[in-house]
Amino acid sequence: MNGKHALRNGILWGLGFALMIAALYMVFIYVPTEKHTGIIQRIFYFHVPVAWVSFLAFFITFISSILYLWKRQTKWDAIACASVEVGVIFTTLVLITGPIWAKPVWGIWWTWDARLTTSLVLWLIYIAYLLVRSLATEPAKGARYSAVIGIVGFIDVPIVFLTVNMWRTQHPTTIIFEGGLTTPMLMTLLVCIAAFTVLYVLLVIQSSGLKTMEAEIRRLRIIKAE
Amino acid sequence: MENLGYLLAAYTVIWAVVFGYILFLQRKQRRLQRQIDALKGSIEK
Amino acid sequence: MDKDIPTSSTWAVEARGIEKTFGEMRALRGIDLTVSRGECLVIFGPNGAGKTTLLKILSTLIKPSAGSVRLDDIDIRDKPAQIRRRISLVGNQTFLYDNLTVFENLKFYGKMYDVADLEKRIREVVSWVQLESRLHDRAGTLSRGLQQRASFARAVLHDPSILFLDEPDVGLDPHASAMVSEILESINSGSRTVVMTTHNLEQGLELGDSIIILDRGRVIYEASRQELSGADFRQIYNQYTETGR
Amino acid sequence: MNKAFTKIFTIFWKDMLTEFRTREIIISVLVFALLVLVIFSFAFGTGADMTEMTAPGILWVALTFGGIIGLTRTFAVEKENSRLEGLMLCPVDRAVIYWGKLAGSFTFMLAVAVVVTPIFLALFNLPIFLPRLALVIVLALIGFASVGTLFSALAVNTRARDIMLPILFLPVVVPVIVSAVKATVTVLAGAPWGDMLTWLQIMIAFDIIYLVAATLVFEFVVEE
Repeated sequence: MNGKHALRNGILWGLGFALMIAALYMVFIYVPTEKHTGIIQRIFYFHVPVAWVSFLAFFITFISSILYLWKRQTKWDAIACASVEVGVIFTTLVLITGPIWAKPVWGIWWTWDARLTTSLVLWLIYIAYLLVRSLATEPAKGARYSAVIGIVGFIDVPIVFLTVNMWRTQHPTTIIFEGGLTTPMLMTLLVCIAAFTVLYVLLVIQSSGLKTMEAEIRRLRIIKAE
Repeated sequence: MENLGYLLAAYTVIWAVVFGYILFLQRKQRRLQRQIDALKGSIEK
Repeated sequence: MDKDIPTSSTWAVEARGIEKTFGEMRALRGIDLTVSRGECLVIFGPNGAGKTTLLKILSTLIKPSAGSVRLDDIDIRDKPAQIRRRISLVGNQTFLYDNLTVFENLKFYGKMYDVADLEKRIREVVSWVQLESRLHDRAGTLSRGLQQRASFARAVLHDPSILFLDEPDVGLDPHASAMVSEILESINSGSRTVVMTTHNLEQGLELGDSIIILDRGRVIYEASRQELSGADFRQIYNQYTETGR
Repeated sequence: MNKAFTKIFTIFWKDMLTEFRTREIIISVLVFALLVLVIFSFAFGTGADMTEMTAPGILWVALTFGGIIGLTRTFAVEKENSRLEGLMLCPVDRAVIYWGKLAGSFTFMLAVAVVVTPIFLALFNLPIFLPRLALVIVLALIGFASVGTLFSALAVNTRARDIMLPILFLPVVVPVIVSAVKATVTVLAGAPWGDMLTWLQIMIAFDIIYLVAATLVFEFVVEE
């Protein structure tokens, strides 16, 4: 880590911290309670940004995977893999907070709604991504194979979403936004999305940095073996 | 207010997992840094 | 088949700075080698020296981590299909399908290489390896030695100008080995360039126009046939591969 | 272009010929698919009301899991005796190898479906001759083969290769399975064409997208 990186990371951490505090303040104090579903609706302000980040993460993986296969620079592989790691963690959170939200509102834990089901399918695809990486016979092969999965897995997203939407149509948004999205609600949502996006960027920087360190260790081990 | 428990549960899970992950990354970073230092040290000798 | 070999370079095989790393293992650490057209290069070296990896890189099967390979003066990254048409590889695996007959195997590979007048060509190569009587037997029922001969037939089917042989007589009984030696002696005839690896010092010395010894991913010794005449190569080999071990 | 087709057919025919000799893929997949059919019928019952809802599901579970067994073999065969290296040495575009293997796995799955489906229809006392069902099966199996051939080549180079293929394959083909089941429901209910159009469209879109995508990325899976 050189000075420039340290400065950038410092600014990002500061920004992320400030945004998170602002988000917490807005969610719990600033924004008025929604009339129809009550206090539980406040899960919305974190559930939606977490879901957004998980899609963003897999999109970034898709782009980095293409760039890796094209340019063959390890940094793209490191970003793709780090992004999947963060994406899987956030998808897990979507799959946990979704039912916690659904239970008090609809009285059921799980609903086969398009968004939740797509998240579940994505979770399974990217778990497979991480498995292939760890089970590849050689790191270079693992990088190539996971890039392929990062590409063919992501183009499945719209098809899965469309299919599930046709299969079981149950739209939670109509229930949440019966009164429409008021300005304070929208402001709160946007701040939360910004906060989680910065958190995502920070986590990817941190995690891809570890991949670079692992590569460095491999390099040093080779030198040592000489 | 009866759903406060669910709300708290959801937030607790999110923060627990995120902090857990950050902690995991930092411990791993420290471990890898130690390995790098050890390797560099043994190469210089 | 296009036979027009560009003549701007005299090298049939030209490798520069070949490196290959598998994970934490450096299989090859900077290999430079050249083979003139029509010559035979023999690569010796102990197990794990990187011989097979080198042959796979030269024959386009593996991409090197660094360095470049030119075959018949074409960079193998530029026109892989054109390159593959000119080369062939006999490995210690035969690439044959056990449940197809020798004939069907040859027909399959012949079609993949667009061999003209295929059936006639199959008869030619089969008589060259003296396998006529077993032509319609399934490859899986053949002994290791016979399979290796079928593998040679497969390799020369499209009349490659460069042939890579990876320990062609490993695991063969003495009789089959002698048969393979005979084939090897005739394979280099004409303008065909051969690069082969072997453990068999006598055979390698007999066939090679030049030889190199590979150890732990490096060329540690190279000489032409003239330079070697009269020298005790076994002593040289042992001396080079055992120093520093 | 013409040459590419000849070579795709050459690879395809080589796989057919091998299979005629041993019948190891078709027979094992067929037995497995029939077993799934029977076991699931026991598990869910075959009452008239059950038939309408669960029968299509049972058929597609049988064809999906049978397909996985067949796809596992697609590249396992080439891995033995390093034959994949022999194929890779051939002066053909890597996409040609993909399409050749794809044609083979599609044909094997289709052959199994041709036997399993009438048996399934008979077991559930449904009409045997259903041309619309044939269309659904063909579209779904193209989807299976397009993704399955790519992942089969990928899985043979990992440790735990037998389990890797289903783990990769199943989540990606979720849209095909859902559409195939839904389309089969409409066929068996005798509903008009319009009702199954959506599902056919999804499968066609899936097939085209994955045939193109897999053709483009296949070389990155087989190169070393």
